[in-house]
Amino acid sequence: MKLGYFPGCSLKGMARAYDESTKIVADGFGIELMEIDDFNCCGALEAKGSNEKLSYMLPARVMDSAKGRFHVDAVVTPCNGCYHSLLRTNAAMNENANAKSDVISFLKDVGYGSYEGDIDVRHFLELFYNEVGPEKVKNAVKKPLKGLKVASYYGCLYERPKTITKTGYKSKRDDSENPYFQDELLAATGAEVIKFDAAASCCGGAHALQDESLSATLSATILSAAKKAGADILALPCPLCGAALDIKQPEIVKVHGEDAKIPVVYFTQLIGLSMGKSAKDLKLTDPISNPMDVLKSKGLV
Amino acid sequence: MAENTDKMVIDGVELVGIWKEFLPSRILYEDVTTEFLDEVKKLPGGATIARCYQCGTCTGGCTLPEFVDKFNPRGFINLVRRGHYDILVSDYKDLVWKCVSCNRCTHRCPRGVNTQEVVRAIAKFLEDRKVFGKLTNDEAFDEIFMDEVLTDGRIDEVKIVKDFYSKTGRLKDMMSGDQLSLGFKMFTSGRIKLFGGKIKDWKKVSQKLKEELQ
Amino acid sequence: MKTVLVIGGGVTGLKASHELAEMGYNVSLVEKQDYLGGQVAKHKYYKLAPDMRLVSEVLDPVIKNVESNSNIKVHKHSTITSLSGNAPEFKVKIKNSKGESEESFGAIVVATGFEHFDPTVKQEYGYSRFKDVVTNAEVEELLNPNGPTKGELKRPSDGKIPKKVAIFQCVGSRDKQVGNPYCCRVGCVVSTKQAIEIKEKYPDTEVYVYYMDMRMFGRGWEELYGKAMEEYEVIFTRGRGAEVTLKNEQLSLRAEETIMDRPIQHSVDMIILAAGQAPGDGTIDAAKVLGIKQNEYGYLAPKDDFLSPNESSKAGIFIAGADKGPLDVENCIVEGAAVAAKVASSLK
Amino acid sequence: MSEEAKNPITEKIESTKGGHFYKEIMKDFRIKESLHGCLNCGTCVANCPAAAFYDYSPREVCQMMIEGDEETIEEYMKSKIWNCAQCFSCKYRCPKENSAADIVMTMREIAVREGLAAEALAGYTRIAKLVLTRGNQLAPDMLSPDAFPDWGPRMIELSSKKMEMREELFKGFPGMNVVDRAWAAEDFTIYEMQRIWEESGALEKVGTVFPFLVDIVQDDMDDKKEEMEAKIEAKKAKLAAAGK
Repeated sequence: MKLGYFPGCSLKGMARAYDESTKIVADGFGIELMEIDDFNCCGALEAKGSNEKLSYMLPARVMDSAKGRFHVDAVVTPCNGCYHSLLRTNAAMNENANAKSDVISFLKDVGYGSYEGDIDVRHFLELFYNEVGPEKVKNAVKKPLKGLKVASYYGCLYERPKTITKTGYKSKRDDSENPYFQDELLAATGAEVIKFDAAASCCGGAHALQDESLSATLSATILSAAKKAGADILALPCPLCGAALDIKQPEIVKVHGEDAKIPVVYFTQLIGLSMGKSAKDLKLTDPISNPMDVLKSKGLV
Repeated sequence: MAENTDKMVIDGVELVGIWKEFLPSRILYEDVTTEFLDEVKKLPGGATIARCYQCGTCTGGCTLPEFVDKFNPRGFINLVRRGHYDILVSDYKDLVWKCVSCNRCTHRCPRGVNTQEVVRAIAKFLEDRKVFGKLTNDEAFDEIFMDEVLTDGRIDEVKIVKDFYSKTGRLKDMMSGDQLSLGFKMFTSGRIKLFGGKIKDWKKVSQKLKEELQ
Repeated sequence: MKTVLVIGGGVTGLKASHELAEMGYNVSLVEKQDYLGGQVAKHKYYKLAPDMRLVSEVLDPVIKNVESNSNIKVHKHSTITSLSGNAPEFKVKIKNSKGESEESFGAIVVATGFEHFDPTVKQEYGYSRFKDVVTNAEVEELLNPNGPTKGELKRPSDGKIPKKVAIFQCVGSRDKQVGNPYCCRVGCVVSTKQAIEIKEKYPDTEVYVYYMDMRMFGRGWEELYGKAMEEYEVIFTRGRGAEVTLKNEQLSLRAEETIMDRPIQHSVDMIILAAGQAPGDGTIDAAKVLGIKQNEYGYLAPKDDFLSPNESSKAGIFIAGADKGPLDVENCIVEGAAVAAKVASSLK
Repeated sequence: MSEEAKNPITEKIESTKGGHFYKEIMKDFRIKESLHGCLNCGTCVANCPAAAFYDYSPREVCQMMIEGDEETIEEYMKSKIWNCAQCFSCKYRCPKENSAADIVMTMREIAVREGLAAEALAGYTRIAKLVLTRGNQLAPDMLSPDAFPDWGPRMIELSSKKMEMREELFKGFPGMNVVDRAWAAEDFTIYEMQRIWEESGALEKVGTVFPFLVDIVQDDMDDKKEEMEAKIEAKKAKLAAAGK
């Protein structure tokens, strides 16, 4: 299977660590990712609020490019937001004839191919769980993350809404109400995955700028829930949640106190670490919330 | 309504209570109009609003009621469908915008209402009617974001933040010590890029998309 | 003996007669009116939910099957006056305008059906006080092209097409005050169907349904409810209609919008009362003459609700259809067929 | 009705559900006949004259008693139930033959007993005082511009001539030319009434609602008692003397 890798804007910017660690991990387990290097923004949540058709056209261009120019069988993205936008477009094209014809005529107008809404869209976490799985991760561990207590956080759009993710209908998808893929993968690295009841809550990241106090409250709830549960570190699979929980963390701590202070990393960084990759390559120095201290104290870097 | 809450003493008796109030009627003289419903239906994401049968699954599982009092997606839908525009504006206009798009409502809706997008459409409907009296943060953000997407094809987070702060008149917040040191860290670690990627024929695509947005 | 008496010429009785005749039994069908089809024909039902099928497509074949079958003897304008003997040899006196005659039967099927609840009892709704408050049965007649208005929904007061129509659910059902605490089972779907018919015919007319629960349990009913909301913009308000008054010479209703927790007042041009089902006079008379048990509401009580639903308390007398409790047309036909099978097996 | 023997809703009192107030209410004999489950149809609210003006809903009263949440019940007993006009429209129309008005009646009694009513009834302090001291409920004085500032300038003008108007109106009716009470009851009548208040324990109950008022009134009552009893004694002595 040929996989097209759609990183999305964030991974090329602030979430650079996620991008690079994802590539390292994929490479380490022999997943060949072909980067769709002429991708455009998926439109995130803003496009669908501005113009319905446009919100299908943007992701469709990416998928058309993946299919027509890169000839891949599936598009994989590590970003919850992009995952949502792409799946949403496919769902619309498959269920709504008008949307489909609009998209196709748009692609034709700008001289692109004829994407039909048929490419398989996968989240990197889901793909990694299904194609590699905890067993192989366990076997590949060179430096077990012994003694590291991890809270595994997923974010909203990872398996929601089921109208477009088909959760519960497609066997490969995670459990939407009680996700566990990341838990199992992280447990395989030797880390202790703690029980954490805010795993699928919303971080409010979509309003990180527009409604800072609400967003901070939501994020603080998650961060302090993780800390209260005894976690040393919080792992997640979404750059938007990363922005809300990591980059915004100093501001959150200022308002909501030290309870909300906990290092935040991408799950791929932890898996990479257990594979024996260097903290520098994995960009573990990137997060504002400073995971290096805790990793050092556990003797992991 | 004349409300006399000052206490007074007459005949050695302290007078309190509400027995001298003129009461307005609470009865809604309702003439349901579908005018607003039709309008919301046409907005992006609003089409599924008519499917709602008011079961309350959305509000029951919503992220926000715990944090935002009276946030109620089912209620917003009901007000629009029944044409209670006045109540929507007076009581809820500042709430509809609070939705954080976690999509739990849409995920669980038994009738296939795309609740998150419907709530968004309701917010947009209010915005189109200029009930806020100013540019809302969300509106500003949407505009900046879409402008950036259409022009460059990709998003530069720093540029967006900067534009957002300047558009909402809060540029000086961005110049605070914390923000600057954050920016410095981002920049020195190479996470702020000064150039975007190359996208095939973006000009043409952009042109077409801009036409669509008009 | 291979003769069966079927009492009641509604859809249940017709279906039962036809099935029995096909099996070789001689059937006498007694109907007190001078036409066949029961309430369906009496109120000129027009379309059937949920498929919006024309009633004539269903009723005509059922009647034709009976009238063209030589094994069936139809006694119109007739009633039964007495019963003697026991199964399998009953002697029944049948009375018509010409006089009385006694016949012998091996089995008796009672399919005397229901009657629409008379909403005059619910005085607060002003039925019979306000001309424009009508029942759902009357609306069936209005919507029927062969009806008095040739299919136009004309207001009884001035013959105008109403611009705003309100439909009240649960009139005379789920109501202890009138002694009918049971659900009428068909009101929800009939109202939804009528709302759609009105919207289809007059797209500018607004239709409001005041309900407390929409009990759409039948085949395709829930889907019809969804369709009414999505495609026809019928406005469903959760709150039972409470009273109807006249305000500025217009009908004005009061209800609570229970979802918003507010009382509402609403002026409309016409109010349709979704009157429920009550046991018909025919059912009560038949029970008396035949001496079979009724339940607390007057419907006929089966010997065992689960195990022998079509047998009455008396051996050899069978019951079927809407005389046992509220039922829709579709299931009445099922009942008719079911009772025929039961009769056949008992006469063997 | 056969339900008299057992009502599954009110039987719940036997279970551990609900707090003190809930149990107190459920113990009352009236509840058995006033609550048979609720369809949430809203007929009661649509008919309710109080619901048209206040944030009060008979439907909520029934729901609340079915759910039995102690906190809500307490809140209702303190404020909302006092908006009910006791017109029994809800009972008249309810398809389940419930009677929110009866429930409210019971709740009010218990609220008074349990001392929850003080705030809601505070507005009636003057009336209570007048009843206790003069045997009247209302007096022309009560309708003073001070107490009803929103009644406008005409009110000021009229109330300045109250006495003259009364005298003109009730010429030849002794006892009516007063404005601090509706009419002047006989001293002995007031004395008798006050004895009834005291002996029946009603005064004590009033004290739970208007505690400071009873203190004010008590002195007045004691004076009157002393005075009247002295008079009675004197009369008795006079009668005895005359008899002998």
